[in-house]
Parts: sequence; C-alpha cells; structure tokens
Amino acid sequence: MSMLQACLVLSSLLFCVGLAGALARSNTILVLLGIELMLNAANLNFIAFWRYGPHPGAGTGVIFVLFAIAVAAAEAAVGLALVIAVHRHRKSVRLQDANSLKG
Amino acid sequence: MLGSGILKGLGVTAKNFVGSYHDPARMVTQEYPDTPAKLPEAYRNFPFLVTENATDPMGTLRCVACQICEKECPPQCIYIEKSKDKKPDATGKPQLYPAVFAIDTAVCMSCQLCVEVCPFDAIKMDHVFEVAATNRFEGLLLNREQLAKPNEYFHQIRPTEAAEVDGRLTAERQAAAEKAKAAAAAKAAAPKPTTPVAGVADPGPASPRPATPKPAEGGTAP
Amino acid sequence: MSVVATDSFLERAPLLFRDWIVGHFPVALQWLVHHLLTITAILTVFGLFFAFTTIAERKLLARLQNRLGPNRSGLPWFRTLKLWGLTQPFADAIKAITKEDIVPAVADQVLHFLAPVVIVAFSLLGFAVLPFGRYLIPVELDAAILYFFAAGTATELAIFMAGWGSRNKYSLLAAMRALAQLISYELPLILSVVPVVLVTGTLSTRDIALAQGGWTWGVLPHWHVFTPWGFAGFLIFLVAALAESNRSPFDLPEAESELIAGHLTEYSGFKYALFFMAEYFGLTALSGLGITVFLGGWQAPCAFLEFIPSWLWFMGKLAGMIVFFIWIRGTLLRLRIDQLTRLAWQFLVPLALLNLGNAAFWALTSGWTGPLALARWAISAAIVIVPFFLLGRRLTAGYAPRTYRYAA
Amino acid sequence: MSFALLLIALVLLGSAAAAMLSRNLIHSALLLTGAWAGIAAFYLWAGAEFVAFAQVLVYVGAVSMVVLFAVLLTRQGATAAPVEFDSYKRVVGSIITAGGVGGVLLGAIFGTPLDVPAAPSPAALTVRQLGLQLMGPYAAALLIVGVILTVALLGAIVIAAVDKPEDPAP
Repeated sequence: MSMLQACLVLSSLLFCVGLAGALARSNTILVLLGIELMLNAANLNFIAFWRYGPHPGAGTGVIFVLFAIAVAAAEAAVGLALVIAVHRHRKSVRLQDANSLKG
Repeated sequence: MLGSGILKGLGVTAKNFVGSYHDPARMVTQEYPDTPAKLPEAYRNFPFLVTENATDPMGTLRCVACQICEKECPPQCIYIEKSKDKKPDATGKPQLYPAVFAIDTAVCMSCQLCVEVCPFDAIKMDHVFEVAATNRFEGLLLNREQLAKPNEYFHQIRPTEAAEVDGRLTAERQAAAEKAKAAAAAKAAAPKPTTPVAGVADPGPASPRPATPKPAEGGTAP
Repeated sequence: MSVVATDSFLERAPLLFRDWIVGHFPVALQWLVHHLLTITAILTVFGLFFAFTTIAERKLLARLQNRLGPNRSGLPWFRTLKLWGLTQPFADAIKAITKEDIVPAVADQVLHFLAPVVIVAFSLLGFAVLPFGRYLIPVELDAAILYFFAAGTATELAIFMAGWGSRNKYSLLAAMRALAQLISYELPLILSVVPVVLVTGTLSTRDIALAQGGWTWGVLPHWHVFTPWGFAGFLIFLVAALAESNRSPFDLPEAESELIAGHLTEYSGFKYALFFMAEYFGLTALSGLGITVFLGGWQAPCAFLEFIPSWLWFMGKLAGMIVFFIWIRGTLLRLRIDQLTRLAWQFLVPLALLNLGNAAFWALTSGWTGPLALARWAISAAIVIVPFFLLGRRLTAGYAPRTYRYAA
Repeated sequence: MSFALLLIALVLLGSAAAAMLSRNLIHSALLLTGAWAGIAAFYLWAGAEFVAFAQVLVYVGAVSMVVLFAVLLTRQGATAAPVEFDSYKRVVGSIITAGGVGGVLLGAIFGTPLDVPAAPSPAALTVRQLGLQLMGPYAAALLIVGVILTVALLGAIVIAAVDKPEDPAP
C-alpha cells in the first residue's frame, strides 16, 4: 500500500464515520457535525493528492482546501443559525420534528 | 475625546506609584508586628487599676474596694474581695483595699461602665489588645498584680484624660487639706489647744503629685 | 551595524551553551536533545518570568494604590533575610501544590481534569515562534503568525471545558461570557496584525522583526509603532490583547463581584494555579507577539545601544509591556458585557479595517520622498485619527463627558 | 505506512467515531474538535502548514465555538439529558449504508492504478507562493469566497436573530 493509498483509505474511513453519524443521529446539530466530517474527509483527499500526486509544486490542492474550509465555515454558521431558529419555533432539535413548511 | 479619561486615570495611578516611594504620608499601611500599632487615644479595651507609685504597685492602688464596679459590671466579670484591715492611701487616710481584684477578660465586653462609675478614678481602660492566652480560663483571668499599672503609664497611653484626672485629684486633695487645715486652725483658735488629732490631718500630701506617700511599711500586701 | 555588535559572544551565548550540551550526546540523539533543551529553556525562563510577574503585579498594584504589597516572605532558616518579599511566588507555589484538590461530585470528571491541562499546554505553544533574539527562535515557521493565532484558539475551548465541566451555573455563565469575549476580540487582534503582514509581505516572525531593523540618524528606530498605521494597530492590539488574556478591564469571565470566580469557581489548589499560569503565559506570549510585530522585536532602540545582546532587549521590552499591563489593571474599571462587545464590534473592528486600508496606502506610497513624504504621513495619520474621533464620539455618546451631580 | 500517519489516523478516526456515538452533545462537540485538530495534524504531517493552521484557526477556534453555542442555546430543560439514538432500524440502516459506501470507496481506491511518483518530491510551497497564487490565478475565487462569507455572516445573523413581534403565548 503506497502512502497515497493510505491517505485515501484514511479519508474514506473518515467519510464513512461522518456518513454513519449523519444518518444514525436525529439531533440536527449532530447531523450537521457529521456533514462537516464528510467535508473534512474530502479535504484530506485534496491534500493527499497534492502531496503525493504528480505535481506537488502546483498549489491547486492546497488552495482548494483553503476555499473549502472557508465555505465549510460559512456552512456551519448558517446551519447552526438555522438550528437555533428551528429550535425557537419548535422547541426541539430533532430533525423529524421540523417536517412542515409553515413555521 | 475617547481615551482622555483613561490617560488621566493612568496619570493618577502613576502619581500614586511615584509618590508611594518618597511621600510617607501617602502610605496607609502600618506594618503592625514590626512597628507598634498606633492607637487613637480614646481606644479602650480592658480595664486596669491605677496605682500611684510604680515602685510599690500593691501599696498604692487607688482602689478602695468599694465594689461599685463589681455591681455595675453588666457581664459581671469583676470579682473583688475587701481587705480586713485598712492601709493609708495616697493622702495618708486609712482606707480599705482590694485583697482580691480579678477581671475575667474572656467575659469583659469593654463597655467602660466600671470606669464611669468609679468615684476614685481607680480603674481606667487600657490600650493593650494582645492578650491571647494558650489556655481557656486561667490565662484570661487577670488578677490584682496583673491589673495594677502605674499612673505614669496612664499618662503615656492617654495624656489628656490623665492630666484632667490628676488635676481634679490634686484639686480635691488640696481642698481637703485646706479644709483640714482650716478645721485645725479653727480647732486651734478654739479655747483650749488640746492635741487630739495630730498625725492624721497635718501631713505633707498637700503636694500636687502625691507620688511620695511614705508608708513603706504598708506596702506589704496581706 | 558592526560585526562585533551583532555577532558578539553574548549574542550567541545561549546558542553556544546549547550546542555545548548537545555535543555531549551521541549523534543519533542530538536532534532530540536539541529540541528538549529548547523546550526546557522556554519552560524555565517563562516559568520564572511568570513567577516574578505575579510578585511584580502584586507589588506594583499595591504601589499604584499607595500600599506596600507583599514584603515579608523570606527564606526558610534565614529568618532575618526578608529579600523584599521576592520569594513570595515560591511560597505561593508550595501552598497551591499542597492544597486539597476538590472536584465537585456532579462535575464532568474528565472535562474538569482536562481543562487546566489543555489551557496550559496551548498557552505555551505560542512561545514556539517568537524570535527572542537575533539567533534565538525556537521554531522558524513560514506561517508563524498564523500558527500563533491558531495555537491561541484552544484556550477558549479550555475555558469552555472548565465552565461546563464544573456543573456550576456561575462557571457556565462565565464560560459563555468568555467565549463571547474571546470571539469578539479575536477579530480585532488578528486584524491589527494583518497590516504589518501586508507591509512586510511575510508571515514569518523572524522576517517581521528583521524588517524593523535600521535607524534614521542612528537614533530613530524603524519600528512599526512609529508609523501612523503601526501606532493605531499597536493600540488596537493592546486593547484586544488585554481582552484576549481576560485581564482587567476586560476580566468579565472572572468578575468576582458577579460570578464568584467565573470558570475557576470549582477549581482549587494546583489546578487553579494552572489556570492562573496559563493566563500569564497567554499574556506574555501576546506581549511577545506585540513586541515582535510592532515594537521592533529584539532590535535595539538606538544604534549605539546595539552592544547589548538582542535577547536582553527582547526581555526588557517584554517586562515593559507587562508593567504597562499591570499599570492598566491598577487604573481602569471593569467594563460591562454590553460595553465590551460594543467596543469590539463598533469601534475596534471598523478601526482595524480602516487601518488595513491605511497600511495598504502606506505600502503603495513607499516611493514618495521629500515633501510628498510629509503628505504621506499626514494622509496616513488622518486616515486613523479622523475615524477615531468620529467612532469614539459615537461610542461614548450618552456616557462621556460624565457629569457628577453630587460629587464636588 | 509511516508510524506518524498511523497514529494520526487512529486518533482521528477514534475521536470522530466517539463523537458520533456519544450520547452527550457537549462531549460530541469537544471530541469532534479533537477530530478537527487531528485533521490539522494530518495536514501538518503532509507538509501543508498553512492549511493546517487555517484548519485549527477556523475549526478549533471558530466552528467549534459556534457548535458549542448552538448546543447550549438549544438545550432542553436544565439537565443535560442524554441524546438517545432513535431506533435500531435507523442505526443499523445507517451503518449498512456507510459500510456500503466505504466498500465502494475502498474498492475504487485499490482498483485504480494511481500513478505515484516513485519518490515524491518534498513539497516546497511557501506561504509567499501560496499568496501569489491566491492573488493571481485564483483572485476571482478569493473574491467570491469573501462575498460568500459575508453573505453567510449576514444570513446567519438574520436567521438567528429574535423575531421582532414575539408571540405573547409561551
């Protein structure tokens, strides 16, 4: 197993952990955290390919990760604001309770 | 302007800082065990007994064991036993004296009532406050010998009151001496100069500071 | 710059000492010993610095209030030797270690234990990238400034862990306050350093310190604080650093009058001392960064003073900063939580953003000379002073100038 | 396989799995912060210093704070009641799904011939180069990210802010 493959295995395992968490839990915050984990797992891949790919000199992978981190931060902020807003209306953070369009 | 108040405040504290090194008047801290505490004159803690002569404390107690203080004391911390005999006091007049005079400082509440009621200015409030003891009862029970302190000490701790008390006592004694003299003169002027009361009324205690009451022989406490 | 001054024996003495010790070990172990020595040096120097900061703080605060301060602790067995109370921190340490360690029965045991450990560990990380001298920099990183701020963020987590793990309402309230405060002031703190990064074009602390070398006529140092944008940035940095290290006047998380002792309420003995230590380490590290970024790092203020080794200059400046912070603590009152956040978001952040633009202007006009240089200074100063007045007036509207109805 | 990578992987996966399994939301959030720090450690190991520090700054410093605030603001009741799993069916289903996805991914990884350079040249990407690239070829993306962040910030404030007319009935 080469270094690149090891990194990819790590990232896909992390992705699976995030996926399982996001699917198994019903607490909105935990689901959001699971999605964050999956995003981070994707970022691991970028770094792995940048480091062990054919062109480590080009910073594409690193820059992509930087952008992904920025976007993930925005996503987390908005997502958690949504959680708080839903909690204010429904007094619950269970995903299943937020099932009607009318607030 | 924003920040001007901050700068002003920094100036004040800086002045404090510099001043604390060269201006002793700024410092409020007393380093107590090293330098003795400066107590205000009217500070009072526990009572003590005034004696006229430092060399002979037991012989010259002003207390005549009248027991007024014992009766007045609200927490009843004073215990007095009268003497069986009489001894001459500062003016030479024979008086009773306390054979036992004890104050339980564990009970005393420093109310100063004993001082207020004493007709002889014999008991006064003290400045001592370091009276800790290692046992619970005996150490805090002060007896006659521990309580007696000379008049000079009284002058030291509260000069104004001591001067006033001394002035009053002197005046009283002078008045008494003059009265005695007048009485003696009257007696002398009276028909026959008999010699009934010789040794009692004539003596020298007319001197303002009655620090020399002769009776050295009366000094031995019973 | 004479070679003698910059490369003297004293300048290199710490390095020579380290190399001398490392030389005793087999080659395979040398890198390990090298790093361990660096770590030990930092721990020793800043541990002692912390110890004497506490006594300095107590003595200085006392003097600022016309008191004497601790002056009694001497040495054991030498009772007559008082040493002006300088051994107080060691007595305090012995007391802290020997005190009982109390953990509330319902506390979250793991978090309660981890919080002080985490906070000390992470508050020490910042020291790794500070250039303590011309040749004394523990880790030379390309992105040192970024590393410094990244290392500092975990202390917030530790404070939260302490507050939540204690299962105490006051602790939790304090933790929430601390989070709000730290997040609010992280922004101006970073924004105040960014102009320097912009002008020097590097994130490395070593290069930033080097960029401030040189003097005009041998006496006027080229430190960033002596430029309009640098001065404004330094002031913003000072305020934000005070708030980041939870110090008075921003010590709301441990406001004794409101929250008992904040997140430290349920801590005792050595754990409490660890929090205390972390607070001072954080303050020292932030001061070190401020010195590196604005006050010329290890550079001497005048050319003829260069014979003094650079690490002494750094430590001197560090002590100066700490004394200044103590002075501030002895002077100012604690802010209210709404005033605190208002100050950050309505005053410091806009000012810091404007200052960033100011630095960009400065960097763009670096070619202006002669009378244009004066214009450059004037414009740059106006960019920070005018908004300072306007924002300051808005911020203090309704508060200042204060009228005292009953005071004489 | 280097020992460091193995260690990082163990810590990372362990804390992530523990976070997803924990019944205490705060523990979940803190463990996840640990996982994010582990990812930063991976970046550091891979030589991407700048990304690692950015990851710590953004995730450990900011996102974790937001998560903790959200957890505390949405607590039910005074006691921190454990957050239970919904049902066995759901848990088993999710694990099967995740396992399936993982199998596919692993199969893809080992099935694809990756052209790996025999000795990967040490990545020499200085911060300066990174900055120049960001400001040069990727300037437009940088601007767009800036706009996204600003919009997200405003949006988050608008969403989370208390509605003006509070309904009187509790």
